[in-house]
Amino acid sequence: MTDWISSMFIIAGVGFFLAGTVGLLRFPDVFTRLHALTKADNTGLGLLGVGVALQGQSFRLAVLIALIWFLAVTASSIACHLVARHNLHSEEGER
Amino acid sequence: MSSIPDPFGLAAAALLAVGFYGFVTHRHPLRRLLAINIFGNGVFMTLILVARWMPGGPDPIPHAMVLTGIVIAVSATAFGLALVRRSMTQEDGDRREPDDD
Amino acid sequence: MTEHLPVLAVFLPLLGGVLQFLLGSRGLPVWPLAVAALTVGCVLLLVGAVGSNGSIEHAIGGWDPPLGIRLRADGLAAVMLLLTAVVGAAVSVYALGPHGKASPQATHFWALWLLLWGSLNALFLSADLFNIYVTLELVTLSAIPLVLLAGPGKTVAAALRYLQFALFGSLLYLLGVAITYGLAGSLDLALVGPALADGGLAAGLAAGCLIGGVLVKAAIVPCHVWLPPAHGNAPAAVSAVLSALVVKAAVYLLLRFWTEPLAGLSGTLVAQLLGALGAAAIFYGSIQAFRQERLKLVVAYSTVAQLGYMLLFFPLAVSQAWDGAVYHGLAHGVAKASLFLATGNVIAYVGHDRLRELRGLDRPLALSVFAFGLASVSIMGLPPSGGFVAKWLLLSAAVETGQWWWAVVLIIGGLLAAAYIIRVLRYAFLQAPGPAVDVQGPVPSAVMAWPATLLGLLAILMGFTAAPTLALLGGLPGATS
Amino acid sequence: MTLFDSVLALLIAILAWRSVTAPDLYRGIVLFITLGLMLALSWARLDAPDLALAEAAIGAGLLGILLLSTWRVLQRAAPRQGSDEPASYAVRWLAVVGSTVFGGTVAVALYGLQVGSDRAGAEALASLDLAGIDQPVTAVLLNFRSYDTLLEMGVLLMALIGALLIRSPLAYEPWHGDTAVESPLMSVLAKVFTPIVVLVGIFLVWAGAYGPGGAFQGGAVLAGAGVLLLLCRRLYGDADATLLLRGLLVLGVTAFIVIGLLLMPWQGAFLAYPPGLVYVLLVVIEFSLAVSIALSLLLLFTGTHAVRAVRS
Amino acid sequence: MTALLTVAAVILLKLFALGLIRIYQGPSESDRILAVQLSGTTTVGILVLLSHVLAMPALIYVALLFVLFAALIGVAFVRHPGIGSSS
Repeated sequence: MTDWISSMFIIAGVGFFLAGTVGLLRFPDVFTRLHALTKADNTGLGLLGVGVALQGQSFRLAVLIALIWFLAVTASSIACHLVARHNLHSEEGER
Repeated sequence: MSSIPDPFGLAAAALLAVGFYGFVTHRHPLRRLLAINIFGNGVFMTLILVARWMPGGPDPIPHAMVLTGIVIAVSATAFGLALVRRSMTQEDGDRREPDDD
Repeated sequence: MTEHLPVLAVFLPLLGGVLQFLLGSRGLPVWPLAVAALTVGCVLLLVGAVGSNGSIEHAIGGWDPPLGIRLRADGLAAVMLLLTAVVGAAVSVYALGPHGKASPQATHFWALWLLLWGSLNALFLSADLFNIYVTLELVTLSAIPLVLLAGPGKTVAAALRYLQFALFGSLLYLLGVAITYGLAGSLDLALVGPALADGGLAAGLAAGCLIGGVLVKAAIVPCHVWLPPAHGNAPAAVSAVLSALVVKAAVYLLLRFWTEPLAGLSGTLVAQLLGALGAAAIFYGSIQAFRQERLKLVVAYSTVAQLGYMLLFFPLAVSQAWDGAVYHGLAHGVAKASLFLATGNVIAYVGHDRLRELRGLDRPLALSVFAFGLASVSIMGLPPSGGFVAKWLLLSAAVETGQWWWAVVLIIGGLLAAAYIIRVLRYAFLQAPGPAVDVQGPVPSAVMAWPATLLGLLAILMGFTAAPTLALLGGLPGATS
Repeated sequence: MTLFDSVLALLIAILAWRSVTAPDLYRGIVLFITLGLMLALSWARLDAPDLALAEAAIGAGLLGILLLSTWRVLQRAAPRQGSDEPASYAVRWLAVVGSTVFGGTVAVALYGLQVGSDRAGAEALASLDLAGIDQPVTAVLLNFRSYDTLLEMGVLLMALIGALLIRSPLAYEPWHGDTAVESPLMSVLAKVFTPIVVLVGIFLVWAGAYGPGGAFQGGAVLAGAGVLLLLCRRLYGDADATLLLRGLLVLGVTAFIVIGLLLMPWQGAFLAYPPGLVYVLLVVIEFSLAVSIALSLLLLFTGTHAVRAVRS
Repeated sequence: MTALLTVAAVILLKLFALGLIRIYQGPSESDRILAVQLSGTTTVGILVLLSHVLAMPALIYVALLFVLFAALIGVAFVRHPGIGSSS
């Protein structure tokens, strides 16, 4: 039962990663590509983490994975925000 | 006794070859430092492979050597980057003289 | 007590340098001089002990090889330690002139110089391939900042180039260490020999990487490009140390490896190749030295040339060649340190070192010019001097083994050295009237003039001290005679 | 896993190749950072989690950030200097041939390497209970081959002195176009991330005694916390160092040497620890090393003698 | 189960390889750094999977370090340091 649920989570997670990468490659400009990164990837990572935590069956592992996920979400949203601002400003500045 | 041929041996050789190529062909000091670091990673991978091929578990001695090597490589590179910053932002136009080779 | 001396020889200067960095300019110049004096004393005791009892070993941490690292003071290590102590003492006294006053610059000089001294001792005493890699990096990374002390603006390009070559060379060396460890399962110099002698491709590659990496560090043609700008622009005391000791350390490693871990390698072709590199270095360095317009660059290119002589050991490879190559290293170290210190005095006095404008220096700088002349005798290999003894030994080795072409190289090299030295003397010192002056400095004080002179005298005296020194060295390792 | 390994090895080769031959500097740096990610993965695959940690923290992390910052400086100082002149055609072809031969030789030699079981490493694993510490790599670093580690700290110190002598610090100051400074998220980053980074760093130092981790990985992560504060303008590089700061910089190497020298008369060898005290001494040494490594790496990053907190 | 995790890791690695196209093509500097962030997240995902497959709990810490340093790289990209006045 656990195996089954965990497999579903992992497959879904990989799916989100796939979507994120496709977005990164296919979306037309920086700002739309940002979405690929912040949304799809972090969702994918979260699902993957849940799947592995279910497999691992250890409290410590679950906490660590949760911490990683939290930090990844925070880090990528902040980083993307900063890059977006930077891009906006440098485009104004140069062109 | 024998080593298992695994793809990482080729990766190590590739890192070494590419690093060597970069060191020879680049003139820009920062890019040379990058090439040197890539070469170094090839050396480290060789060490790790040697460690892994020991029967009875990974050999800790090459691992310790790699750790020492990484710290040395990074501190030397950081020093080199400070030199690069200095040499490339110098106002008095410290032109590098053409090599005699 | 005796078995602790190698440790003290490394850690007295190393700890002294670290504490100098910690204390800043407090304690200058008493503290570094005291450390230098202690180090010299410790090295003399160690050399004395090696002379009377043979080699001394110290297993660090009490772990014997192959698990642990061994310090080993044998004959070769002892003579190199002695050279370092002699040149180090002279340079420490000389440095009281330019770096004696308390300042951030002086703090950095003394800290780095003591650290470099400890690193060199560590390198000469190490008997472990990987540990030698770490000590090589120590030597390089204390030498490059010393070059920068001349003022970053002038030397940054030279330092950058030096760093790139040094890093690449040591990584190549490390690759050799990695493969050697894979083959031998050990890093101790005495234990890896059999595995490297098996003649397979991996052993050949390991030996090639070890030799190649050290050649890059030793500034042997064609890897010499970093040496002249680095040695030619550093402060005088630093140039002396770099030319006399730092590049010598790399050549020392070549001799060490060839006679110990690589002794089983049947490498006549490699030996002739190394000899050819040496010959190329002699010719190229001498010709370049002849063409330079700056005194310091002449002396720096002379180092490129003189290092080549030590490589002539490899094709000759008999007892006399061993003695000759090592003694050449010692004699050149002393003479070259003297030359650089004397040159430093010239620059301190007239503010530049453009050869054609250095006229009539013999009157104001009599002592330094005298030192330059004495050291030049040894560089040219004229009797009676250390350089003469060394070249004589190499020459007789060439005759003994019937390889007359190396004798030709030796003789032409001597003539070329005479040519560039006499050119300097003619331009710089024997043409009246006085020199063109950029920035008139004071006449160098006694602490700056005498170290150069004493080293110059020693370079001559070494023509008479060959027997005890070579007895300490103890003959070609593995040779029956 | 063979498929995974093959893809990974192929990616490493491609990334290295692209990084070296990238047409501009920035692309080279970015690809180099990505190469670091892949290297850490491959080292995890090769049973070396310690080294994966080190690569993540030092190789890809700190070095990547330093490369990016240096690139920014160069870009600002010499904007036209986009790229370097490539080497001549002949040189490049010679280099291609030379490096192919070299790489091929290495590959053939590696695959022909006969690794025996009679090795120093086997002896190290067998004498672990004498070392006073269970984690093999830490035991080698701090006990069996502690001399290397001690000298390596010397290398770090000298690289730092060299960087200080050059006087080209990285100065993070506001100027036109530095849009990140006024972003409110910077303070979130400083407040949320810094404590976590510091905790992870201390944990890694501590973990070195029984699992992957140790003074180098932990020290590098602590240095990362300092870099984070610098980037968020909570810290700035300063010219004057206090005695305390210098003391912390040389703490690791000094503790090592002093402990070794003091115990030498009793133990008969340098850096030999008495069996009863070995664990305590190693923990003391490990933490002093970590402090010195963290500070040295941070100052190597800024290129200044000291860092100070920004008073707001 | 391990088989599934392994397959997932291989797929993620291939996605990483696809992301490299964006790093190489750009066109802007921001695009490239974003692609690096994405490959960082992918690597974290792979590490989480590997830690279970290889039974190496330490890889979780490697993943943690990558997350932390990915944030730092993002910030370093947008800051423009200068050479400070000589100290």
